[in-house]
Amino acid sequence: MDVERDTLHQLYYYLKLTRHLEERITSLYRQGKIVGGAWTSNGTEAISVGYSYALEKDDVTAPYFRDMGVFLVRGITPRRIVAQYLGRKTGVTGGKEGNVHIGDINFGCFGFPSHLADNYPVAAGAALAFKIRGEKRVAASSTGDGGTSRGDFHEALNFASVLKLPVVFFCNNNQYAYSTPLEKQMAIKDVAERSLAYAMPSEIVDGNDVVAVYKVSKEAYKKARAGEGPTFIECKTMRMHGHSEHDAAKYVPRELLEEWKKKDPILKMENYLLENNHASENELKDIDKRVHDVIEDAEEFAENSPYPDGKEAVEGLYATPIEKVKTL
Amino acid sequence: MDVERDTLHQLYYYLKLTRHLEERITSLYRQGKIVGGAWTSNGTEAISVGYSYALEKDDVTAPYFRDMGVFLVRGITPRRIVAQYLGRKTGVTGGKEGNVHIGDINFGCFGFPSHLADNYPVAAGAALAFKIRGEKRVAASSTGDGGTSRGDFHEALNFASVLKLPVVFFCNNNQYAYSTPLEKQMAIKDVAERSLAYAMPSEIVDGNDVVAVYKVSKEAYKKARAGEGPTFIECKTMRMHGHSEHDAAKYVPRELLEEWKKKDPILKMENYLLENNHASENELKDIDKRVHDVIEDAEEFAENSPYPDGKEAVEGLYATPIEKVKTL
Amino acid sequence: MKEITYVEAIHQALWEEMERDDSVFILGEDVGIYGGAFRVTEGMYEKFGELRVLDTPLSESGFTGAAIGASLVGMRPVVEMQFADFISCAFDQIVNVAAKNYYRWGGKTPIVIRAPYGGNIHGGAFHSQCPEGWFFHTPGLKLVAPAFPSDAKGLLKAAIRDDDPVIFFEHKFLYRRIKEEVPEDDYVIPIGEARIVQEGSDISVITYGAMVHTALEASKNLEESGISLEIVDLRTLMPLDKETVFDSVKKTNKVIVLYEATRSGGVGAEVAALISEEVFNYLDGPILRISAPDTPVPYSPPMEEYYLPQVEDVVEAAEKLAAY
Amino acid sequence: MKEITYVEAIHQALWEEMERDDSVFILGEDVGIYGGAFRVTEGMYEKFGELRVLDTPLSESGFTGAAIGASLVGMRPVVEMQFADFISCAFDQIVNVAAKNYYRWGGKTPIVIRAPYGGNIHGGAFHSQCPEGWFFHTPGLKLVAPAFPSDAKGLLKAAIRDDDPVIFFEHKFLYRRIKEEVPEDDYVIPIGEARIVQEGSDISVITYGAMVHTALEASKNLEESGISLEIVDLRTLMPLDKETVFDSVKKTNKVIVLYEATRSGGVGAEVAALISEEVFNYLDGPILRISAPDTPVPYSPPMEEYYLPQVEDVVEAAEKLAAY
Ligand SMILES: Cc1ncc(C[n+]2csc(CCOP(=O)(O)OP(=O)(O)O)c2C)c(N)n1
Ligand SMILES: Cc1ncc(C[n+]2csc(CCOP(=O)(O)OP(=O)(O)O)c2C)c(N)n1
Ligand SMILES: [Mg+2]
Ligand SMILES: [Mg+2]
Repeated sequence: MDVERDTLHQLYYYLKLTRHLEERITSLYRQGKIVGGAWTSNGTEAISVGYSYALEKDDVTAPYFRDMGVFLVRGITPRRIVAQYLGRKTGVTGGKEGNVHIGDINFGCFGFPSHLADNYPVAAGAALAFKIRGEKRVAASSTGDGGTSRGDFHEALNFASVLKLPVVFFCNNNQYAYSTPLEKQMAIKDVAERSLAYAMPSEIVDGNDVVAVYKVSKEAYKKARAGEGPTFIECKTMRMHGHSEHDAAKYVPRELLEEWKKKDPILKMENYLLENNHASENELKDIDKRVHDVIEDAEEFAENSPYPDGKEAVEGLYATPIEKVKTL
Repeated sequence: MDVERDTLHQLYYYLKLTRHLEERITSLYRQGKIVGGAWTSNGTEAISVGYSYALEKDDVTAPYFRDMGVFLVRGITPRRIVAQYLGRKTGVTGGKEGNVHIGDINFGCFGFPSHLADNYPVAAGAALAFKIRGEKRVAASSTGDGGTSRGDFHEALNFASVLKLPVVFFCNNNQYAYSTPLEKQMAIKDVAERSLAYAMPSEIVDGNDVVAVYKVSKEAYKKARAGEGPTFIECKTMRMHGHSEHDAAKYVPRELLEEWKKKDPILKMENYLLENNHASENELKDIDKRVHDVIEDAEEFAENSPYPDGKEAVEGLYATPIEKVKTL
Repeated sequence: MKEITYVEAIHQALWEEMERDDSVFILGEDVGIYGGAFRVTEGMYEKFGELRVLDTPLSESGFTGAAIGASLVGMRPVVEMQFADFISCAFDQIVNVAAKNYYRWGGKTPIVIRAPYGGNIHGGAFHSQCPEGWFFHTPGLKLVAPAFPSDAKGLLKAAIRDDDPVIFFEHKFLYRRIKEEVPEDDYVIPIGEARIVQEGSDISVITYGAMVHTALEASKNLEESGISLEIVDLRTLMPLDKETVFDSVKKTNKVIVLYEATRSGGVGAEVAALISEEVFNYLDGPILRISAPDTPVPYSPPMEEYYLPQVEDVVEAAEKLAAY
Repeated sequence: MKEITYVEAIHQALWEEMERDDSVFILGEDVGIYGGAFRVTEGMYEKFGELRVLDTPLSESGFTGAAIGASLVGMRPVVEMQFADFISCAFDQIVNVAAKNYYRWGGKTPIVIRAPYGGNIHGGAFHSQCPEGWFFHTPGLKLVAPAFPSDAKGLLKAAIRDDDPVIFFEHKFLYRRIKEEVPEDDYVIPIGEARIVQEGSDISVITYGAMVHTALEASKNLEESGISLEIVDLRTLMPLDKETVFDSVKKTNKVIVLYEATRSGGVGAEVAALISEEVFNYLDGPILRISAPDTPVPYSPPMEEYYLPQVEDVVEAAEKLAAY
């Protein structure tokens, strides 16, 4: 599959945007401006960017919390995202939710429920709807290596496979679930082996190679759209920070981090673009500049945004409010 | 593995006891004497009898509802079982529970919670206890083909495999879950393929061959006891009745039943014993007589047993009652 | 109007909604070829096809999650739990995903979960539970629990058309035991409205589900002693129609809360708490509660009878309260 | 006696019980090498080894079920939920297996589930929940929810030694925010006993968990206006110490039920219902409830503040009730 120059530039843009936006969030966290927790997808951005960029506009995603790239690629603006982190009214959820617990149906992004793997059956259900209605749309969902140990993972993959649903499941295998290394999480070598239990085709891809992730996703979506059923895609990568900002991750061997540092997805993409003449130094600089400006703007916007009113807490429980009875 | 003559006779005895006890229960059900539902393991008795007879006294079982053979082999008497079905005080649970929702820790039988596959993690936990305490005991658990689609199945097998626990999981693959045939339950051909997701060794065995089930179980227990970890054993069979007594199972092709009728586990065992001179006609007759007598006695006992007092309903909620506060 | 059973009313509502709106579909264990463990979906597989009457693998969490996902892209799935008891396996998807979607991020989740619940069928601890209390304590859900065929039909239609997740508690004991004339045309009973099923002057009995019929029988038995019960059938549990409850209390000044679920916490406790908080001044006596005790549902008939609220329990409580 | 924090008290209780009894072991996500998300099990992996401080795969239902199985053969497992919110994933095992084992078939299930719960930490809908109400409505469980370090230590020991499944609700907000002198030796606070943490004469505030501290602060603020609060800390939620609650009501004749969980159903509703049923005659006014509203827990600080019961809410309610 040949990937167009423009697409490559966009992939690079979103990689950078994801990295720098999350870095900015981390620094806001350190300044005590983010009242709740903060996680980043640092070092694993190629996964969320690659798989979401390969989707069509009409498709839907049911992401997890290391999927910042998905929200950005789908079109949720950095302004709304930073405002979300700061608990402002202009944030994606108007202050109702924090950090990456985002969802916006207008961009085909389902909300992320903290409970890992909960979004897997939800994605399968969206795919079921597409199948029932005969629409050529697909659903994509992801979770961590740890998330694949949950029952909902099993029930979703089984369901999707029996019904040959147009859904693609991704696993961000960053080798740790909080402090728990892969070998305490599963007895298999590759997470992809999990898919054997469902006779579901699987792929293993270098999760630090955004172009590879993009390509393998695109192929899987194509099959799904053609009625050939679901695919499970394991993206191998490494979590380069602690589980969250307050975790120093002492349990991770330093050498492992050293080794993976060299495989940084942004570095890799930069080299790929330059070496193959897919981009010039200047073009990359321009992109960096754009990223920088967008983030500056987002932070300013968010910091100047108002907090919601306290009593908005009791609004919007029901989509169909019951006139007769005020519950609150 | 050579199986001793006495063991073969016992296997035959329990096969017959299970079959005829359940037939008696069915007839009591038809007479309206059983107030709740009634299920049988008809045609699949070799599984529960085989895997439980291969256990040692100290081992434990976490069965499911087509495991009548387990209760009998472990030593729960037909008297108490029939009384259980009739809701009598002398039943296994004193009337608190009905039918096959039996459990008695004195015989190493955990109660069966209706929720399919719930007992899989429970069995893994008993095995974990054995491992922590360095005891050479094993746990066995079983569920139906349908039960393997549940999340608890996944979480249990993954847990057991990661921790190399001395537990053996059985699947009574009788090709239907209520009205749902295998191909609507899973996309794989053999249920045993599920175990690939856990790097767990598996076996497929003729579930109608009690000696085969016995042998394969014995081997798996041996490995488990030796610290070599869990095994998953798929027992292929066919559900010969409806899901329960009120289900005519019109959704099952008649030819399938015809075909499997010829493979009846009792017929198979009879032929095996006689053809190999492991038993004489007379010996088998004696066993049949014993079975008949035990069941007659059990029914009489049960029918003559008193009902519990209504107010026993509110007794025995807690193992450590709280003196100060009467909750009820 | 034709007399139909409670279960037929549910069947009718489903059928009509499936015909009316292509986005309605049914999923669950054995709902297709078999027509459902309680035959609620009989004939629908043949009529609407296997994708709209979908037999699922045995995976409550999986297919409930799938219903949620389908609803997020515009479908109106109706999930059948084979028994309400098995809803515990889908608990997380219901309370954390479905219930919170709209509040958290505006995700509309118009699913209906049908939960055949309740005892008196000698089903034991795993086929008799009344799990509504768990969901009553979960903001974001709507809960309905009809006692009559006509309400069952109208409320199920309302539930399907509602844009929020609704759990439809249908009482197994009532399925084939009560009949009623039910309009054959399309009608909706609004969610959130209780109904006075019997006017009375001395004591308000606040109840729902199968217990409505227990209350009605008790009321007959009390005619002799001249005690007049006003029976309020909540019909919708969440959101609760406080107005109708309070109006009744203001009129009778005495209250019995009658429910089949276990005693502590749950709907019955809330009804009592609401009354003691908001219309305390109208009370002429303690708020009595009649419920199942705090144990699992026992199997043996004498025990189950002792366990479940009986007509005599209501009669006794009413006499006590009347004399207060 | 040394002053220690609430979280240290829990750590101590666990450590001492692990030393005292070989059958006690800990399992959950990241409890081993990492020492737990809230550092409750710090140092235990090194001391007691990887099998007794067991890092599990990410599978709440699986490891809770495993704890149940281990307990059935004589162990006393202590399960850690990383956040109480994730207990929903183990719901079925808790309510249908653990809670019903003993009643159904005599299976003793001495497990403890530690559930770090509660809000006020800007955790949003999935890291702030108070799920005790679900389990309160589930017969067969015992529930404790200490408000002080000394109670936390004594109750956790009692929970571990108890032969029934106990959910230990430890309030995250209190972990490092309160200190108290706690006996260094072995002691047990019996399950099932409430405690009057402050005697008073005008109004009984029935509460538990972090709200005990809210009540205490409100009480100080009310000194000026001369309103005296009696504060009852339930400590154990199930079984509930009705006697202590009723005695307090009989003394003050006025009641505020204060809880952090959502309003409808649950523990707070039951307390109100019990009082209105059993000591109605002693009441000189409505039973007021102060709680979170019926919504998920919002994230943004002004919203979360509005959502959670505040000291001023208690003051206001007390003034209103005193004037009644
Ligand atoms: C069901 C559930 N249990 C516990 C948690 C708490 N938790 C949040 S992230 C995490 C580790 C996740 O590991 P993994 O799935 O590998 O994703 P990663 O963080 O490595 O991307 C845990 C245990 C959760 N979110 N959901
Ligand atoms: C979690 C759960 N959901 C639904 C049921 C209702 N139910 C009882 S048996 C059954 C079918 C079981 O099929 P299978 O696991 O293949 O066992 P079999 O009956 O064929 O032995 C169903 C759906 C249940 N017991 N547990
Ligand atoms: Mg990971
Ligand atoms: Mg089967």
